[in-house]
Amino acid sequence: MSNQRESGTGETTYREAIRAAIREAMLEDPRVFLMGEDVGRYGGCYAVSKGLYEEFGPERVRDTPLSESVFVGAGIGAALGGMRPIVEVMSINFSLLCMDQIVNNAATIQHMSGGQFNIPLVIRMATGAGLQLAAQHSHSLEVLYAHIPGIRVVAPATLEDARGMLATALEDPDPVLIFEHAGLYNRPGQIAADAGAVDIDRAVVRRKGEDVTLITYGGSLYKTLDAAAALAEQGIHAEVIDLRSLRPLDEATLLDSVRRTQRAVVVDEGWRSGSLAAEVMARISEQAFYDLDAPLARVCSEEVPIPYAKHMEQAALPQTETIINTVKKCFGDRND
Amino acid sequence: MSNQRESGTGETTYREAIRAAIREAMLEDPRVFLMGEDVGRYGGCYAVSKGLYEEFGPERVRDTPLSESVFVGAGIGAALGGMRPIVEVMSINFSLLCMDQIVNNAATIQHMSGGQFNIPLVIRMATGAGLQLAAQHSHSLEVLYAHIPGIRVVAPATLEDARGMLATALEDPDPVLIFEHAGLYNRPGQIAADAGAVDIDRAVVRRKGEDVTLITYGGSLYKTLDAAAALAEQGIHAEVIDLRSLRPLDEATLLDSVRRTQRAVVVDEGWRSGSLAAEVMARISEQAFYDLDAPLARVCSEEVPIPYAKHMEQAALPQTETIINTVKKCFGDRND
Amino acid sequence: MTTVTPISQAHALELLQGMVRIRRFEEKCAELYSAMKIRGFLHLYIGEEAIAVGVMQALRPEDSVAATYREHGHALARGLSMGSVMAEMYGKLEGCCRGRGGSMHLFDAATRFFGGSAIVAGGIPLSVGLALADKMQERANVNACFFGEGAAAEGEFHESINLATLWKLPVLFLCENNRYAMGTALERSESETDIHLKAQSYGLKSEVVDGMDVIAVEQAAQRACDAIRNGEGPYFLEFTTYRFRPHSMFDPELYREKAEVQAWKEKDPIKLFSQKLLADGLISDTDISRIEAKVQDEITAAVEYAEAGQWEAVEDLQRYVYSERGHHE
Amino acid sequence: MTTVTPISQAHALELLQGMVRIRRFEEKCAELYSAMKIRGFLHLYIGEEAIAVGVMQALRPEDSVAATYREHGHALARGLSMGSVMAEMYGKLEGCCRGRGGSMHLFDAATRFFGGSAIVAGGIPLSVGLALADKMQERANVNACFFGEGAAAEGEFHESINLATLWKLPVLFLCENNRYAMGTALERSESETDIHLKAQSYGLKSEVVDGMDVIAVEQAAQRACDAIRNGEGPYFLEFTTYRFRPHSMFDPELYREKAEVQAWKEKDPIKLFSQKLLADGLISDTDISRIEAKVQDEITAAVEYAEAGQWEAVEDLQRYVYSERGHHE
Ligand SMILES: Cc1ncc(C[n+]2csc(CCOP(=O)(O)OP(=O)(O)O)c2C)c(N)n1
Ligand SMILES: Cc1ncc(C[n+]2csc(CCOP(=O)(O)OP(=O)(O)O)c2C)c(N)n1
Ligand SMILES: [Mg+2]
Ligand SMILES: [Mg+2]
Repeated sequence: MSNQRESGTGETTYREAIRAAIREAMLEDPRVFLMGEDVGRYGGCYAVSKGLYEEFGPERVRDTPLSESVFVGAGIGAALGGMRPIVEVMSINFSLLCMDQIVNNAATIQHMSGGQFNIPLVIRMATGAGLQLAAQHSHSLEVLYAHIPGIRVVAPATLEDARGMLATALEDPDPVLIFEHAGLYNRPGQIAADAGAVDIDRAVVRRKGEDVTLITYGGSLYKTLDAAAALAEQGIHAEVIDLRSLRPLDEATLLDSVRRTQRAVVVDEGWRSGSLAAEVMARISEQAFYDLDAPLARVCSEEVPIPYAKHMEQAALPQTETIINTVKKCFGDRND
Repeated sequence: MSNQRESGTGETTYREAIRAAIREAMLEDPRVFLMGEDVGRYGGCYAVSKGLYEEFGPERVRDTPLSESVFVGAGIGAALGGMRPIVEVMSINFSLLCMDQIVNNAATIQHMSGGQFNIPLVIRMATGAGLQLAAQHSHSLEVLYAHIPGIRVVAPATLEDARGMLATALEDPDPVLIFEHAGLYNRPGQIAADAGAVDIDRAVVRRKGEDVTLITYGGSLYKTLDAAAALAEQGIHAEVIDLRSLRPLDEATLLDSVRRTQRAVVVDEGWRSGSLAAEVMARISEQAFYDLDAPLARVCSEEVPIPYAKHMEQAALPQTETIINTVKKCFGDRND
Repeated sequence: MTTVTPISQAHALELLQGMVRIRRFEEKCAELYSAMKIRGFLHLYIGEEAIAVGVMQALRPEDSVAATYREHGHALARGLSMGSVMAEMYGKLEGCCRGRGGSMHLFDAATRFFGGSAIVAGGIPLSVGLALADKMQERANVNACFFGEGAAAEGEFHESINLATLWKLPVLFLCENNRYAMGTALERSESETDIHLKAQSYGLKSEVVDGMDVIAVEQAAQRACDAIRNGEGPYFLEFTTYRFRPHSMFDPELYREKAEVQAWKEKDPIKLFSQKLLADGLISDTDISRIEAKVQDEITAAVEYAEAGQWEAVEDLQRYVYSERGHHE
Repeated sequence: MTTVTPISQAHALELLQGMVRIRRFEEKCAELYSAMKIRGFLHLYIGEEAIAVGVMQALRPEDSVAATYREHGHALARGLSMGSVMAEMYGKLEGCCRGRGGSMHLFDAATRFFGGSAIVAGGIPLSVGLALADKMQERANVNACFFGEGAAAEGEFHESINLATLWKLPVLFLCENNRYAMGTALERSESETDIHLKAQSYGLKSEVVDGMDVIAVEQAAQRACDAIRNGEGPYFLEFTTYRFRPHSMFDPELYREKAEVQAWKEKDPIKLFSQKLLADGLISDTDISRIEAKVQDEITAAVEYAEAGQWEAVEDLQRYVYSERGHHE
């Protein structure tokens, strides 16, 4: 059991699953190292890397100064130099300080060099709200990165994905951003002892259903599943798709489902305007228009900086209730 | 005539129109000043501010060091301190270096302070491709900002808008980002001598039509108008909407048009995935679904960092031909 | 410690009370955090009170102040009412930011308190800009900007000091060097650990000051403010200090020795200052008890105020994203 | 100038040829820009050739080089063929980056030339990371990073020097101080105009070197590389220099006096060096003519190569955004 725990299988948490994945990668490949603010002695601001410093030492678990731009840039350089860095940026909100390195270097160097260089870099960041951390720590800015060609963007929602996506990301020859929802770290669960690497190309159907497709990712998955369960009791059978990969989007899985259900609602903790939800809707309206029986709809965060007060924060975020009501509206409207 | 030229009316250019607007604002309000890299002695990297340093001196036309984050942050602070700064960031591509200040400060302080403070700041940036400046100078990242509540984002496409939006933006109590397409600076044209401030809340119909709505903004407007002209000759009468304001979006104007034409194509120089085009499509599919006679479509940039070579760069960008073909497809498809 | 305290009794009491007020307030906050009345991140200033209290003595109402997420002390010392700060941390409408900001984002227009910023070093450019506005409008104000030594590694620290020095802007840079940025010790963060020297390399006046000695702090701040008001440009003060508590309520403190914490607690600014004042005969034990009692009352009232406060109506969520006036003067 | 040149004739000729090669190549580029064969932004290095040529002498194939948008000289001196650079600027498939990068983005895996970066200071962190990889893999390589003095104001300059010094990484920082960043003179950009002193404040070794003297450059680079390979950590060299041409082809040069440009042209590194070599009797006029002729041939061939090159197929547009292999070793 403690052995399983170390390997992030058996009874574990999202946090421990990520830690186990990092540990495993470091044990397997000497080129892998972890770098970021307080990943070492402090154990990681969300305690993800706790114990790794003690196990691997300061060379491979590198505490950096507060210098997001250079340590992400150094991750790019180290990848070019033959290492396999895992760079932790504490929060996607702080990642704006290193966005230049990600967008102008990590995403472009392969292309600008005519394919001579590639950058096998993994960047992990916490994202999302719900902990009352207010407007400089709570935003879900994933879509800003999902917009950028040259990088891959993934968002594990389940423990298995938290456990298994890192290995796949590290094998990828190109930069992969992994967004971990801060609200999930404590999430408990079981992982099979033989759980392995996880595909980062494909969305997955988390619940089967035939009446409507709910498309979501990351922290919103559980609210969406709850909504689907509640809807089922009311006779609406929702299929729930977890995007997992935000860039590239797995269109095939989406379209296949929507063509069957003929209705779709997208749930996304990002702000509504210019959201990833909008992109999903655009893909559907481009390619499955004639299959739709009702307008597409979405449940996103309200377009406000996330407030501190709990009731206001919750009011700003997607909620199971809102999802349920939005889905119901897809059925209640005129039906021609 | 030279007088008209100074005031940015009569026969002028997009560049001169902006310069005249800045000049007028500085003449009218002593709180207005211009700050940025090489806006002074050099005359602005795209020569927009040429002559203003000589006229207003180094206090009001401030050359800054290469320090995007602090001079944008200082613009926010100066606005809080009672000034009306116009901050020029040479290129939206470099603005990633100051995105933290824009997103985490300019956009949030009013909200975090419970409405105690507001930030009357204008930030101008060049955007867009077409000058063979390659992957670190050519991207259209407007959607990254259009996603952020707390700021306004506008994109003047015409000389009148270039001339008139600045005054409106300066009167706005909140941060306004103005995106100027680098390919438009040389654009010549006439501006009426009495042309005044321009609404920054509303999209405008640039061409009337009843068969299909083409929605665009900024540098793509002219390609879209050319496409509409060509389509007209083939019997398809396209209405062309220039969004002008990218945040907030003027939904009413869009929906009104699409409800009439029942077809829409969005043209946007941003990359396709997570584009502003996707947001426009999402709004339409949410609200005008039952009015649509064909799938929504869009013409965006290919999802590659913009290449240097001219033929490859042009292949990556939206083109009149592509717009025409995409529109035609809206009519050619099955028609149920 | 043998010299007689060079200040009046009244002023001594004011300083002492200022520090006690912050200390007791934050001790209460820790309690209320455990009671789940306060949520989110909570960063305590305990141990560093001499800095905020000392610096504020030198500032005038027209000056501006910007601080970090560890800013309860600065807010209180600057003059925000304890009730409005407490209510903010409760997330109540009566809070200084209507409950929208919380512990890390205290703002107050009346006292020109510009936050409460939770992006390390992100508040520094604001002070540079406020100073630019002062300079352009020919106001001899000081723009005080607090940040930790961890911020010194950020690009914005560099850009800000350079610009302020280059343009001779009236910024008072105040580095609270408590030796750790979360769990990262200064020597693992900066190649040059003497922050005041690092600052000096930009060509501005820079001093290092004992941040556990409220009088030393006040005097240094006064010198700095005089120079700034005099048009000499920005000034940098590094305060050596220590946080007695964990970084935030989530910190298991794996990165420092208990003995080190203990050694620093010996330098407790409140303890040292009151001992000194007692030794000098400037105050008596009764004065201290009176202060403690007064502060206790203030805290009780603040908690009552917060408890009695209202929750902002959810319908108002969309407010304060954009200004409500059509146009702003 | 009375000392005898401390190098062999062969080496002298190599250095001279290296500089002439860059000079004539770029003169041709300017011509081709006017002829619209080259487009986009074109930043000429003319006047600064001694730096790239001198520094490269000290570097080995295993070392890495990163530079800016003004990097034709560095690319050529590092060993990229003139044809592949010229073809790149033509936008041809035969270009070192298949025409995708252009003048500002020359890359070459074979010579470990990591660009060509057009975000000021944005390339510096890459060198820090390459150095980190070397250090972690225990390779005694040097990672050379060129940037202008304008970059010193950027946050990334600060963060990079701090981290490299803190971690003792094998980075060779090479600041080409040509006194202007576009139209902004150094004294309007930096509060401390002595960049090498500024760098020194981070605690790394730092020197200022006459960037118009190729031998001084080479010697300094050698000293620096020795120290770096020795495990002493990063090293900073500031080169005083001047660009004889406008910032780019769009620059009306309103910000500097003709006389100043003229005065610096007197220090032309090619002119000074050849005069010196002639005076020392190390080379003859015939040697110079031979170099000029050889370079001329190389340029002619490069232009022909570029002219004869192909346009990449538009169908290949989507390539090189992501790697083509399934997995990378
Ligand atoms: C840009 C950024 N990076 C990381 C963090 C997370 N973080 C919050 S406080 C802190 C430590 C800051 O230390 P210091 O500046 O010394 O201030 P102190 O907390 O000691 O007062 C860190 C790393 C942040 N808020 N912002
Ligand atoms: C981050 C960023 N800001 C602005 C620019 C525009 N720009 C290109 S070169 C340059 C001047 C740089 O000067 P310096 O570093 O001294 O190098 P030099 O051109 O003199 O070689 C500027 C401002 C840019 N490319 N990147
Ligand atoms: Mg600290
Ligand atoms: Mg320069």
